[in-house]
Amino acid sequence: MEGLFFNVSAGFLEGILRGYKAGLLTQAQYATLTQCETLEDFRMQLSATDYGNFLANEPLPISTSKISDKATQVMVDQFHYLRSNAVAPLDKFLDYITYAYMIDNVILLITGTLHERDTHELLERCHPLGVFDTMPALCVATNVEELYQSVLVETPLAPYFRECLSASDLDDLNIEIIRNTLYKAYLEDFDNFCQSIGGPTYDAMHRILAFEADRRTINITINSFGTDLSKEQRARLFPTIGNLFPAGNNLLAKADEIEQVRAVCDYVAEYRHFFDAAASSASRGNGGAGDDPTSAIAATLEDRFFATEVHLNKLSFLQQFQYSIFFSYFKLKEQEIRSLTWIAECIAQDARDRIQDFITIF
Amino acid sequence: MGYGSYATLGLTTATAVSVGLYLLLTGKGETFNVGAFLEETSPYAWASVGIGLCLGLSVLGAGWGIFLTGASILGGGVRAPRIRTKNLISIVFCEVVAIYGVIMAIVFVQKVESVPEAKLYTPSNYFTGFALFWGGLTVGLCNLFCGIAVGMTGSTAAIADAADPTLFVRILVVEVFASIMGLFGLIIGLLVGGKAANIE
Amino acid sequence: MAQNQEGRNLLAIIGDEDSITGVLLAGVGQVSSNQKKNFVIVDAKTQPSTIEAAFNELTSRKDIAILLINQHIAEKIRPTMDKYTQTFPTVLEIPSKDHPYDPSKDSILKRVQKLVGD
Amino acid sequence: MSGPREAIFPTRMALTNTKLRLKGAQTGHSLLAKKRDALMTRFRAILRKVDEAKRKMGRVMQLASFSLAEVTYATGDIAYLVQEQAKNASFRVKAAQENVSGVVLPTFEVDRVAGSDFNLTGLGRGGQQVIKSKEVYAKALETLVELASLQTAFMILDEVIRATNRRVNAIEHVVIPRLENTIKFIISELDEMDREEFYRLKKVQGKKKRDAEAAEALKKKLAIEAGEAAEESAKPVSVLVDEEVGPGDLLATKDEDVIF
Repeated sequence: MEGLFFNVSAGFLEGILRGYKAGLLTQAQYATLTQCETLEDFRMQLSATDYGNFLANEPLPISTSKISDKATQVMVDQFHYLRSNAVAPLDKFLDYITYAYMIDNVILLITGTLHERDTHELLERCHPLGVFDTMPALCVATNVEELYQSVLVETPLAPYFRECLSASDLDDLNIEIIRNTLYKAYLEDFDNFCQSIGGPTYDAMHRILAFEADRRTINITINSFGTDLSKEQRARLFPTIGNLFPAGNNLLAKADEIEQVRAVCDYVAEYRHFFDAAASSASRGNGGAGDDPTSAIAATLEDRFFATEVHLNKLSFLQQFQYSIFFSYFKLKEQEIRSLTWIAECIAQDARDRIQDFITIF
Repeated sequence: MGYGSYATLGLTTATAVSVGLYLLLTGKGETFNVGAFLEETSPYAWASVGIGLCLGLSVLGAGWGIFLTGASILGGGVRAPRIRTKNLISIVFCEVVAIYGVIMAIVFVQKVESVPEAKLYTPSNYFTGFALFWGGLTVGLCNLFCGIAVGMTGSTAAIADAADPTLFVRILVVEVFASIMGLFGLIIGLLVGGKAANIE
Repeated sequence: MAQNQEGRNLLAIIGDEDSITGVLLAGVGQVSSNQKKNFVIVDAKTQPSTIEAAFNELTSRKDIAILLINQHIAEKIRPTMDKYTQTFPTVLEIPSKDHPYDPSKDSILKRVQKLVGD
Repeated sequence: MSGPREAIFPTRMALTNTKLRLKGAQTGHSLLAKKRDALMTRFRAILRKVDEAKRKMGRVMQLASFSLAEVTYATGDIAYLVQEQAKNASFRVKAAQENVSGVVLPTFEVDRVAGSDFNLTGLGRGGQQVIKSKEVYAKALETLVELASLQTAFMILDEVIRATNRRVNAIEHVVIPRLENTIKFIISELDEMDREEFYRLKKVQGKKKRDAEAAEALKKKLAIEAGEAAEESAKPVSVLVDEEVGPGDLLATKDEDVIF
């Protein structure tokens, strides 16, 4: 049924988006890129792809961060084009995509304000996708109370702040805890929104968001081993939409070591192989971290997560007439930029042996 | 949207039930007489409504299909301009559906002549009226769904073609099957129309 | 010399963003109560005079034992670097991410080469 | 009599002193030379190490910045957060001292306290990479600190060796030749004086002889003139014998010069 009306408002954009998607780098292109000797070569090879001459006006020598900035700019331009052509409910959906970046930006601004830094220079560092009109207004805040109020008034993130944090929290809590609290609220809200759209959009989005939620849950658990993050605090950071929720979340909140995490993940069929594969590659010594098995497993786990995320995002392209492809495309694009930066980094630092450690999309 | 449709449905049912109960309880149940309605309605009305539905629904189907396909062709064509000519065939498939409707409407219109009222209510004319009505509805609905089906597959074909040119022919096969459904309606419509004599 | 090094227990760094992030991650960063930092970020737009000022300020601080400086930044203030002969703080040129290490440019290594050579 | 010498009065006393000083200078020279050699050995070792360490640093730092690239891959840009969260240094250095041939060389030792500045960085994603990168950077910094102590040692040793070298060279090329010159000067002056003395004595002797002959002649004349002259002629002969022993002694000591 969604096919009947979807194209009325979003058919054109879907077509464009699928066109963009066709421009994602392929295996063969990645293979060519990894053969490059210098960044100069790299740029030349890249200009043969969908990126075109986006680096043409850059002065030499090109730095890897420049490449990543420019590639991000390409992505942001695409996003803005789609966003300005979108009508309800796609516009809202696209806005939700930006909220994730917005959280990072607001966190950045909060950090800057807490340290009484000139917040105007912070604006330049914000992720361009997370820029919102009233962001400069946050910069006038000079103390925490004021900042909290202006965050509430000026940002689309207000509900997340209002529900999860008070002004005094901004001062007391570690900034990472705030970030993760917000992100949890964001994920749940996004999931809710997708549910209101319903249909295949929700099916596809819920799969991705649930995975994202579980990934965060597992990551937070592993990363909080050996830190002063209490277990109650940890439990509060877990998003409640994942496949692990609620039993797995409860167990993870109490976990003390990686074995317990693995045991929890065994309940979910999709996650079971993460640890097996991670452990086996760690024992082969590919983990990179070497002597410490926990960090080696966790490091490969991270790679598995990335690979799975890409896989899930690819799946959403299999279905037409739904919105999740918009989300998936930008996630894939982000991953592609990460891979490009990685390759560029490897070329710049002459680390040939690690150059294959990125995730190809197609 | 959900609440609105529920409200409409409820209101309609309530009105129908209350009107029905009112007629029944006031002893005027006879007013609701399907047989009389069928008998008293002019065969012209049946025929014209049939022709109108035939063309209208067909064009609705075709239009729907064209905008479904068109939106995707436009969007996909931005990044892959090569698809625009090839995928015009999907538009043509949709358009064919409207043409079926037009053909049938023309065929049906041939059956209708103006006759004096005395000669109107003959069994043959009743048959022609009903045949045109139901034949038109058959063709119209057939073409409507056919148009939507072709439109959706056409939209998919456009996008698939943009992503991978080798997919176009394969999806076109599916699209052809979809468009054949309109032909079924056309055939049945012709058969039904063929049985009916002209109104005279 | 021995008394000179008492109380010097910090590292300081002048470098590009990546190098600084790295060493700060390792726990080098120290921000005093009056917002004085022991690290200075230099980007492509920073003027050599600013770098020199930072260099002079950091070398004159009494609590810094080692001053790390990215080689490509040291290159910009090479005259000042070559003039610098104090033993404390020790100035160490380190490579940065985008500029691999070039031993032939290092002030110290130049002297080493000269001494080894003859 | 070429080359500089000390402004000293050429006496035997001064000669003895100068000879002692020359001996001292020679001992000093050999000691300093030994010290220099010891320092040089050390210095060469450090040189090699510095050279090695500098090259090693290149690799280590590359590894470290690569691990940062991994962090960026997994977590995104954390630069600003890290900069802002830096408060107290948990990675410090401690200075220790090492004694090489009397030269105090400072060496830095890593002094890490457990800090939790960035414990929660990358909590949601990439935390493991952050931790790993932290470790890699800490290791790299350890190399850097080691290198820094080597470099400091290198600078100080360089300085000290230069000073020692200057001293050795000064002793060898200035002090010793000057002392030697002084000694030579004194000796030659003394010789000169001796020769003068000898000549004078000869002269005096000659004069005395002439006087004696004149006296003899006079005596003979007187003896001839007076009869008791033979009795008195024995005395001048014994005086003559005494005087012939005198000049031999004169060369050895000055003080026994009874005649003057």
